[in-house]
Amino acid sequence: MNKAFLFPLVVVGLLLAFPLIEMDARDYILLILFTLFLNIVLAQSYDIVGGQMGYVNLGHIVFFAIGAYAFGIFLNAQLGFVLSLIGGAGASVVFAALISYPFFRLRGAYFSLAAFGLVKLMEYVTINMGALTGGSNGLKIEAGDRVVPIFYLSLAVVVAVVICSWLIGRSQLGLAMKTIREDEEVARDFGVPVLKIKVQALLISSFFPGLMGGLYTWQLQFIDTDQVFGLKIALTPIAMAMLGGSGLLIGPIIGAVFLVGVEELIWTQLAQVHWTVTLLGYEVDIGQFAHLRGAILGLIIVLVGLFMPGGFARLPPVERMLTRAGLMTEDK
Amino acid sequence: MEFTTLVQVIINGVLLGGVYALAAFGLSLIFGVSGVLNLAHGEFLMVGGMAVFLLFDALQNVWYVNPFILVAVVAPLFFLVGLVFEKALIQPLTQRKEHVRLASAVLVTLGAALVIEDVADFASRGSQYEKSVDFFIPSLVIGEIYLETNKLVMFGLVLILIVALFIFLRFTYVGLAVQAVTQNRRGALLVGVNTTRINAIAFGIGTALAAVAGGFEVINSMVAPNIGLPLTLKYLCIVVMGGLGSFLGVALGGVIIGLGESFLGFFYPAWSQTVAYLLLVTVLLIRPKGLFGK
Amino acid sequence: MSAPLMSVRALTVNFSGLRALDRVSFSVNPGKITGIIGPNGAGKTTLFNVIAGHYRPSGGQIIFGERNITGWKSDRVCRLGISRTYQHVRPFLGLSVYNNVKVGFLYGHQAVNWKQKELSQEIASMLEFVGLEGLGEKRAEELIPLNRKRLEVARALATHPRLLLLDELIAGLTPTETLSMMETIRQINAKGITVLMIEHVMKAVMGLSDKVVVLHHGEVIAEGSPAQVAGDQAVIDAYLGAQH
Amino acid sequence: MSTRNQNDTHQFGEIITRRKFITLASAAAAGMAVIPLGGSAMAAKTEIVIGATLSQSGRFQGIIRPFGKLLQVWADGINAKGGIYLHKINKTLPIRLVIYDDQSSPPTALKFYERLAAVDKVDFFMGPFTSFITNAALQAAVKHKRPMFMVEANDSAMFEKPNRWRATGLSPAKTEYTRVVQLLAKKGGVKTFALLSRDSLHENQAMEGFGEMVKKAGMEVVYQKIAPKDTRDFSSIILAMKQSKPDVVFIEWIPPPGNIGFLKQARGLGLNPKDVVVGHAPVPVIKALGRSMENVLSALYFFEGDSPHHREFFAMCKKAGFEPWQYSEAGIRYVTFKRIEEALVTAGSLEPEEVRRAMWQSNFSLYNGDIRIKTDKKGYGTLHPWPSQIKNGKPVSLWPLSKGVEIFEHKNGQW
Repeated sequence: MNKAFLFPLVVVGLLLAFPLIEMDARDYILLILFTLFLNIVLAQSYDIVGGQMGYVNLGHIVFFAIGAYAFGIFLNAQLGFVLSLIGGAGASVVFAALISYPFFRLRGAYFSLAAFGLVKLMEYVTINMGALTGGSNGLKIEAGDRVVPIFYLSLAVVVAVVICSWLIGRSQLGLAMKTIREDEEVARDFGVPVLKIKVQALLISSFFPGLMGGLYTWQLQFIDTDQVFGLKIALTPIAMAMLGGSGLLIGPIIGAVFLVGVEELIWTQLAQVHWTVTLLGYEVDIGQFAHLRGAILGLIIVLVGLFMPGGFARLPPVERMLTRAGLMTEDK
Repeated sequence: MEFTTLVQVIINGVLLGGVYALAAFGLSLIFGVSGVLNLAHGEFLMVGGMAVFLLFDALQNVWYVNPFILVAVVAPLFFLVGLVFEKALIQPLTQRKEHVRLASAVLVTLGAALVIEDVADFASRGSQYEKSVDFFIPSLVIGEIYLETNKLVMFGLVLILIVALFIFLRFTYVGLAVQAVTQNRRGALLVGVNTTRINAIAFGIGTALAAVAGGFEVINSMVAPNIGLPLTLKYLCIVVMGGLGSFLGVALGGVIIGLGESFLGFFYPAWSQTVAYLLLVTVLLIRPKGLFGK
Repeated sequence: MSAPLMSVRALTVNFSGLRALDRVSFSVNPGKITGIIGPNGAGKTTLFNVIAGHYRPSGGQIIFGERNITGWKSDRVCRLGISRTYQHVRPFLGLSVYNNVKVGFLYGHQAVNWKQKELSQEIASMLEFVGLEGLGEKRAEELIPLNRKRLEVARALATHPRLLLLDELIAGLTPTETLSMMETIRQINAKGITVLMIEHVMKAVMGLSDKVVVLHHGEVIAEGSPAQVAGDQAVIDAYLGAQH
Repeated sequence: MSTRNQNDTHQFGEIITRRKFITLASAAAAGMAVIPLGGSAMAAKTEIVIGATLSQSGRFQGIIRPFGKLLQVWADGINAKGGIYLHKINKTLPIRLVIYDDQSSPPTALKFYERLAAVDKVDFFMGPFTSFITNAALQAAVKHKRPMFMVEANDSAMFEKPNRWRATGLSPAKTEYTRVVQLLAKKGGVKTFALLSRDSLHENQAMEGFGEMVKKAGMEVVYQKIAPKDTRDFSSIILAMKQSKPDVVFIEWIPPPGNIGFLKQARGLGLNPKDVVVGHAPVPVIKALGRSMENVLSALYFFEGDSPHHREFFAMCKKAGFEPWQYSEAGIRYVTFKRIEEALVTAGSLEPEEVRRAMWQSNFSLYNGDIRIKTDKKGYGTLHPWPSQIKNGKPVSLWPLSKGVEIFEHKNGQW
């Protein structure tokens, strides 16, 4: 048990100390880490419903978007930062409560698609409610330099979502969610109050993206619907969770670290390299192929879907390594 | 609203809905047979449109080809593309447990969509980002009502394709097998249907239909690398609204959304693009399995 | 003779025009084993699914104890004391054997606040009872078919049922396995749990049941002790008809 | 990608060996990402580092893709003369550019501007494309106190609050089509206008401004609507427009999905106004409509002429591999280059505060004095696009106004 806590504690400790280091690139790294935290929170909270309960919620980003907008609206109404942040998350949970009953009448692909449609629906509703949201003019809040506080706050949300997800995994609620994933009809036959469990899971999973949405607005200070409802933003965290290992606590984290890491470390760097080769008489600059990162990202996602349905974390060697480090939480 | 205006709005909506239904048919066929939501469907539409554009552009100075003929040339190629795509990416998933298959299919087809979009984006660097062919036949004018000839031809082709598809599904062995698999996969397997082959054929047909729709887009409007996912989503709305696997539902869903967009476009254009998603959610909440779902 | 534990009265189920059950009536006596037999397609599994609350019957009533449970949702039926196994076994494949049983304990009956330690002991003894000792940490999908059936029994028993519905538990087992499973059913019954079982294996039904109900084309054509039923002309016709 | 000056080209231009590449890549993978490849010390300045992001992928690549090359052409031109003379430190310093791809996304842009400031230590920021992305990028400028010339961001949302670190060359979005309206008013013969914009910050403001100017000029707006960004079928909008009987139809839509669909369908559905104004008509639009584009009005960020500035601008575009009208926003870039050069020369040093002040005080003229480039109190510039009309598949500029009115022909519904 000690071993299992040691590693995360060390990581969080190092992250806590990092902003204290004096270096030029500090804020740049903090921004990358913020992107990472954002994705971990979205992927991890998605996985509460998507991985533990088996409902592939393609509309998870809506909670984030509602959090982002509600935070901005509350902040501009002079509610103060803390209240606005809580209000943003609250709005997201309320929205989850509103949609939970009707949406959970749907199963499997129908649920996923209706949720996916909800992303676009809410995007247009947001645009057309200009009086509240600023419509396509965007929502703007007071400017300021917030890189460091944002970093700590988002780290706190990451820790919270991971702990929450871990507790759920060990709880009676978590067991019920897993039975729903395995076979909803049988779960019900054995007394699991299916609807109640599903609603609880959705409410929990909507809280964290709501919080993170507020932080995102606070950070970017000027948001529009493209940024918070965009289809790629909607789908990447889900891909991350599946990539790392859906249903495992460590899975979404691995997925997010991997994708954000690949993006930052390899492509940003490779794009700076001018490695010219002569190919069939043409001068080809290899560096420009760094612009194909979207394709390579896609390819990785395809390969995982094809060959590793359990994600990286369930690959036997990785699994052994994680088990040795005590990071492989039970999901049976 | 005057009567002629009403007629014109309805005609616009139906013509639009016909083209929607065409692409959505492909998606519905694929889902019905393989149980896979193909998130790359819109990308095939986009690439199909690009193929028509590239052929048109390359031939333009040699001899002027009617782009509709190019659509007919491109469609069979995309049948093959669909076969290969299915063989390589979808077939390995079919044996998995349902919720795993759903998740894996999302991953695989989404990944494929990203790859296709990004490669198209990258390939557009040397040329133009939006692609559209210059092709126009004067419209038919009856009184105050304008019938765009391009769209009429498209609608006619859509009808022919749909009838052909219907005949194929009703009267050929492969077609009957496709229906059998759609209705009951295990049962079809038990009576000796080669489901692997049927899957591939359904994917081929679906992809070819997407490419045809892409050709229409390039004639009537334009295609660009980033149009794929939003279109996929709209077609998914149509398919799900009609009821997964129901062909009648798709045709009706397409026309309903076409009409909805047409009417709102006339009065409140700002809401016109919301129709599909609003209807999707509303219909599912009232009938959780779509209009014609079983 | 005491009042029946469950009585089914004129139960009718229609599936889009097709009548799957037609005014089925019979009763299950407390503490006994009741068998249901009938040719394929007679509506046996449909009967179970209606009792368990999968679908609402088109007509008729199900009375359990004092209560009319017609149309209850399956989770409520389970908590009231009716539990089941499936013809095609359906354990939670991705969960451990231990957790499969745990679900039954936690959700399957009313208001028991388990202490963690007590619960583990209960689960362990339950696994031992059905013959799965030492397999608790395995995933259900790693079990052989026989053990999957045992797991289903354990999960059903974990809900502390008053009535246990067994759907073709014995079908497909080897003769030795059959004997051991029959023994298990007897032991369950000996604990005071009423059993209602669908079975094709005549030897088992006749050997275990106190009473047998025969379904044919959705109708009850005979009801009585095994010996009575075996001699019933309608039953013989039904089976012969089914075989030809 | 990064573009680099000629001095650097000598180092980087030679083929990097495979091993070197692998070492680089693995070093990067090992977490060295943050350490700049050619770290510039804070000590004695040897070059002027200018940083920017360009949308080289994503939605906006179609409009601004070749500007990376254009930037390089500009920098090379200056460096060929040895660089820019900074009188306060009495040195002539070459320019080095550092450019990243912001993928048409604000958070990505913010991250890269932060990197440009902290890691690449640029002296001067060139802004990205669109207000949303610029606003995100501006945070880095303010925090690190580096002047930012906002190349393409002129929406009022950016200018509500004063901010000393930014200025732009463009006039407010609402006044974007001043000269087009002027031309139409002067030519006469049109009275009623139908306006449509894509639902987004910039397009909406430009359309609103267009409508206001039309009314001020004594003409009438009979249809004004906003259409959602994904609209591909315009049939019903066109029908409604048609019923309002406009003389002029104006569509403001930054592609894609573009205004191609609108124009094609307008042609098919018999919307035949006296004039059609297409706010953005890049090559794909002209190509897609073919002969139907004849006499369609549009706007260009330059006009034909023969001043030294004209000659320089045309030569730069040629070197970058395109004709100016193919990427009309090149004109904005050119003004930007001139403003930056002027600011640096005036400041005479690389002290951010001095460069910033010089950027704001800028006041000189371009194109034979046709535009005076200066900054108003809010930070707006004075650049409006000039009207043009498509003739034989190519925009012909309708400027100066007197000459423009002569060349200008009404479209008269001839598709």
